Amino acid sequence: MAMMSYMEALRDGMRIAMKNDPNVFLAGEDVGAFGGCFGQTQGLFEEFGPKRIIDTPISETAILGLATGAAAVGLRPIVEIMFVDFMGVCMDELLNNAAKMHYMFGGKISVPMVVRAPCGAGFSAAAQHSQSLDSWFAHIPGIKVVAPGSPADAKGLMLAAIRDNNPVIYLEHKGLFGMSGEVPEGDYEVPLGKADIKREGRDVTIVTWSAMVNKSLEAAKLLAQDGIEAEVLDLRSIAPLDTGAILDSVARTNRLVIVHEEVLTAGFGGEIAALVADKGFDLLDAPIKRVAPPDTPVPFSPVLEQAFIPQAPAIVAAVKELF
Amino acid sequence: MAMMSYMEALRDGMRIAMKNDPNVFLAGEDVGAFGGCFGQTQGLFEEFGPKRIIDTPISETAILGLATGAAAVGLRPIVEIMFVDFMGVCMDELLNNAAKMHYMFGGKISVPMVVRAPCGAGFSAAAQHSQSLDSWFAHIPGIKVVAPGSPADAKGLMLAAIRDNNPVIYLEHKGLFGMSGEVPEGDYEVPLGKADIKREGRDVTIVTWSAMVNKSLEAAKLLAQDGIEAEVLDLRSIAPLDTGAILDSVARTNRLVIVHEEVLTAGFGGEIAALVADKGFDLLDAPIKRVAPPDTPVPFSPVLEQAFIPQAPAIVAAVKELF
Amino acid sequence: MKLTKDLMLGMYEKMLRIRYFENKAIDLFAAQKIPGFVHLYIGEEAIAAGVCACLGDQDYITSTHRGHGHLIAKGGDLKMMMAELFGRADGYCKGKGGSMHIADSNLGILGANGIVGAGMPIAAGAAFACHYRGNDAVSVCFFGDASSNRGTFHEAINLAATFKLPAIFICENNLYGISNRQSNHMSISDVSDRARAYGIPGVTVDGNDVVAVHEAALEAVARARRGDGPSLLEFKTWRQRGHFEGDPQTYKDPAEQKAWLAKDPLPHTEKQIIDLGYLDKAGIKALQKKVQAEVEEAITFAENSPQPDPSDLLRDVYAA
Amino acid sequence: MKLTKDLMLGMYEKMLRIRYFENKAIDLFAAQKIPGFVHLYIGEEAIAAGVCACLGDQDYITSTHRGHGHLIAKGGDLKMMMAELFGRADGYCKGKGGSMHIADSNLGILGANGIVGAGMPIAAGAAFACHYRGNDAVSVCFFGDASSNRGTFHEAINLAATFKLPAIFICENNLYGISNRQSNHMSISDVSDRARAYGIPGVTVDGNDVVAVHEAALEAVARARRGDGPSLLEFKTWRQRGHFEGDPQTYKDPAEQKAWLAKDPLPHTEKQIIDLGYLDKAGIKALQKKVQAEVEEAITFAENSPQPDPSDLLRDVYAA
Ligand SMILES: Cc1ncc(C[n+]2csc(CCOP(=O)(O)OP(=O)(O)O)c2C)c(N)n1
Ligand SMILES: Cc1ncc(C[n+]2csc(CCOP(=O)(O)OP(=O)(O)O)c2C)c(N)n1
Ligand SMILES: [Mg+2]
Ligand SMILES: [Mg+2]
Repeated sequence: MAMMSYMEALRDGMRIAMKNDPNVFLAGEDVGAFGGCFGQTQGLFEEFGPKRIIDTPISETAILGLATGAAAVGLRPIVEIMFVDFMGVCMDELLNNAAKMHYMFGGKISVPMVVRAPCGAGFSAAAQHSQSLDSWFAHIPGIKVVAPGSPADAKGLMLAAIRDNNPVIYLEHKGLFGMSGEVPEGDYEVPLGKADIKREGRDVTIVTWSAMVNKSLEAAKLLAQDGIEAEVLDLRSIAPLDTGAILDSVARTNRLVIVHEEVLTAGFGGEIAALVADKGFDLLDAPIKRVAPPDTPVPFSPVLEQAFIPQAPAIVAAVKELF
Repeated sequence: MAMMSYMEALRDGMRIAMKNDPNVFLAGEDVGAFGGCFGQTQGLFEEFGPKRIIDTPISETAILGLATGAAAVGLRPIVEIMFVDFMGVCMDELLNNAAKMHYMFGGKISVPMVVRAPCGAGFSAAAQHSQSLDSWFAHIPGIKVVAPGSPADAKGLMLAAIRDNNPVIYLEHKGLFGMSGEVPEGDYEVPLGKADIKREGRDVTIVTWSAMVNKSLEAAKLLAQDGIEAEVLDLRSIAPLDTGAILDSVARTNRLVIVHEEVLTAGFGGEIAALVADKGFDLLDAPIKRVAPPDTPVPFSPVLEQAFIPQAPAIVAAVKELF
Repeated sequence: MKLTKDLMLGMYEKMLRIRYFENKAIDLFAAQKIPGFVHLYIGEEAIAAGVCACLGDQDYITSTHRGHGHLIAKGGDLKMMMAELFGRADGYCKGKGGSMHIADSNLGILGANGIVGAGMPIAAGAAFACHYRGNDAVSVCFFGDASSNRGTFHEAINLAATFKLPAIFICENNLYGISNRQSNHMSISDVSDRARAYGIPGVTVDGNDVVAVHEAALEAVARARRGDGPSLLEFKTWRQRGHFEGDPQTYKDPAEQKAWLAKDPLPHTEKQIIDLGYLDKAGIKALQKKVQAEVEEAITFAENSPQPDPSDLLRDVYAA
Repeated sequence: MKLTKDLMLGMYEKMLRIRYFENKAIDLFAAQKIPGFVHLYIGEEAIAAGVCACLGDQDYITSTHRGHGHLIAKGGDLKMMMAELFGRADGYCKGKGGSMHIADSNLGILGANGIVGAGMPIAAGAAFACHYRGNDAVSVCFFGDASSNRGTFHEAINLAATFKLPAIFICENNLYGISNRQSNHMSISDVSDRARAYGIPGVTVDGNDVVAVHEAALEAVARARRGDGPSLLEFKTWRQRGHFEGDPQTYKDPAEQKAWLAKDPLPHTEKQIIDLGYLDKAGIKALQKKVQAEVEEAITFAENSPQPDPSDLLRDVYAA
């Protein structure tokens, strides 16, 4: 174990995968000597050189196509889209080709690629540089979607994503880059599609992922002071979804609150609520609550942005409505 | 009242709006003399001429930009994207500009535009020409989303959409183009955000929209034979969502089944289930069921495609699980 | 330059295979044995045949919605293709893809594509892989005149040019995007003029003359294999049929259609072969018979192939 | 051509306003009074000033992430701009937009834009509206060298050229996209070479000489107003600061930076004004003082403007 930041951990995952497999390369805007918009790729250019760490033109459609074409013929690209907000620029390449080629072609071509996309609000980066679009990706059959909420998961999910034989969207939260934590040394994978109980509790299940894991743990502490023991289930992957873990936890707590940073309507919280309202209906002692930002673009003003992002007190309040 | 097809009805809506407002124009690929890929715009070129019925290059990003820029300075564009599957090509223009300009700019610029996009499966058009992406649009604050399921709604929603001061996605289902029904003459609007009870029933609420309305009515007939009276609630708009109508109906029936043509996971059905599992929890006597295609791309083979699309018997089966 | 007998006959046979395959597709679509959309390549065969004669199995192509010709020219199996058009279990994609979505990884065919312009960045990606591996394989991207207005054209060629990738971008200019005349979708007459925007060679060639096509392609492919980067080749041609089967083609001028039918690439190639003394009329007939038979076999194969099982719906969404 | 005194002083004053506004923004960002990203235009002022001097309020512009200069040159209010950079309630966007998202519909400013290349199709749309209305207004689109690699560049210019829309596409070539040198993001040295792909005029001009900029823009704007369609103008310039405030700029060659600082457009313009006898040194100083005072006022206005109320979060999502 070593103390590392979330950013160092995901970089370490990339470094290990690149060392072990010459087919892995990284391409994106300013990922080379500049080290990435937030510093995620610092040092990789020096270590692996311009052949494997590639600065691209500002051409997200070409970047996704580069990954799709290279992966379809056997390489293992990692591409960075500087902000997940920009995925709209290259959504067609993901939706209609990368995600569907394996199926459309009868299973004869596979597309092992990772798309890294920084997401999330909190920096007054405003409406076009602060979004979370998790549920969009989860709605595309043929791809996998991971959203680590801790340094250890950031590294293990990165290694698993790079080695998966399908397109994987790796959602790295800008607000977590500086988070530090214990990270296992060397090579290990966190399996895609396995949730993790970040805090055990008997009274209510909080299902969450990415930056909202910390917010939920913060809320759980506050709740404990009032004698409510919340279980915090970190999905880590939203596709595949660990439905078993969700239902098992609700079976123990009989109460469910879902917390995410995507805007509420048609966010992935709806999918989780629907799952439990069907398969777990008889387990429930209370309504299912969702805590998420309102249906607005992300505002620039820090005052407004803080009102936009779900905070621990709002999670506490939602939980208390269930008792 | 006159008998008209769904396609004639939506065309009639465009024609009336264009006659009454010189700021309304239509642009898209082959919408001119050719009359549109499915014939939707037949006759409009002859009636309004090349100034207002505009054939564009194959440039979906430019088409959405054309609409956004023209709308931002006071025109009322209708643009056609030949298949909703292609929205990935121009999603950025919708997500990051058209939808957000009003908010980002403090309410000082508005963007009154309609994006018409044929959706849906059933023609062996395969994975890139058969999708439904309803929930993606519903997840974008700042736009409205309509999905008519009948000729009368097709016309009234078209007129309301064109006159709305926000970007509106108009999802026209390819499988309904030939559906005929009674359509009021002349100028009328179906308000955005108002659901419609297409069939009354006391035993179960089926919430649906677009092509699944007919499938649900078919299922309701079959259920009636077994003494189950299903209420079929046609949302017509998914954004804004008529939450009141959904909760009122469930308050009467105490049972809910949601039917849509989008793939199940992260489809808009999750949002509806989440709404009721929260605000309507105490109204429910049974789990909430969703009937939707599995999480696969749309297959080409007619045999597989029929297995993909939700059919009446599957709806019947889902309802019966609740009794 | 005088092309060898093997080369000429090889290209001609490919052209025949495409033409006969698609002539049958017309009837089979009309007879509703082929579901969905069918976009025919009839009249443009010289391009696929002339270009793919420069390529080996290690080389890649990306194709379009009008893909039968490219696939057949790159060596695609007629039986599996026809079975796929029928949507049968023995088709290239087990019935999941259809006419617009056929690929063959063993032949470097990265797929027909239903999204106009989507093949361009994918072709750049395959070219990147050749470059990354340091072998001398190349990647060829076919697309139409109207598709050259997609942003993907710009981004993919700029990327390939900047990285000097071994890619060849091939515009099949048949003067229309569905009903939209070139003069109404761009303001230049030669798509090859766009090469200048990337500092790469751009040439315009008669796309109905397989010899001219092949010579232009040879040069571009050699350049790419040398590591000198991409080229943009424009081949002027004509779509003899509608955009898709069922298109009434009211937008076409009958006189122009007639003039282009007179420039049909097949008789033209036959004449070249006879003039070169490679075959006499009888030899041509024999070759035609042979290819006809192949196509008939493919149809029989497709007819006899079972429908997919509904349970296949859930297979192959994810790779293991 | 000899520009009038009013014109020269007007452009110079705009340049001063941009420079002083941004010099203050540097300190205010460092002092954390301005949150978020700040991309400065310092060194490129001659382009916005020279171009916008051809435009009236009825004309439209689309801007970029580096938008302060365009907005000020088009007449943007310094007070409301600074208040917006502060995120305050009296800002142009009531604090919802910030530096990257300022618009002014009364001045035809269709917004700075955080999405590289997104302004291009929007500018084409505004140009279409001018064309549709048959007035002689024009639409000007500013963008950077690296943004010209986005598909939107291709699609928007092709559309504008095909429809002969009154648009002027203005590339501010400062040789970098963030850290990425032009030679590493495209394979040509003059972005104006891309005009050929659309059959429109393309010229490259010194972007640090406001007179040269203005003359080139005048011709393109006149052409657009005449109904002869779009032009592509490339202005070579240099970003004196980092890509955004906080960028260490390790990718720049200090010698090159020094050489470009010597070509700073402001002193150059001052010299032109003095040589033309329009002002003496004292007159220049007086003008500078006046603009300094304006900027100070703007800052005071911003400082005194209230924070938005949290309840504003839910306002203005939809237009009534
Ligand atoms: C992104 C996208 N836009 C539109 C279409 C619909 N479409 C299919 S083919 C076609 C015309 C293509 O014309 P061209 O590129 O000249 O090729 P051709 O059909 O003439 O061979 C169009 C508009 C599509 N499939 N994808
Ligand atoms: C679609 C998109 N891709 C990437 C970015 C991140 N980004 C912002 S500015 C910039 C560089 C733009 O360079 P250029 O167009 O030359 O303009 P300059 O900054 O030099 O003025 C990049 C990559 C973005 N905002 N939008
Ligand atoms: Mg064509
Ligand atoms: Mg630049």
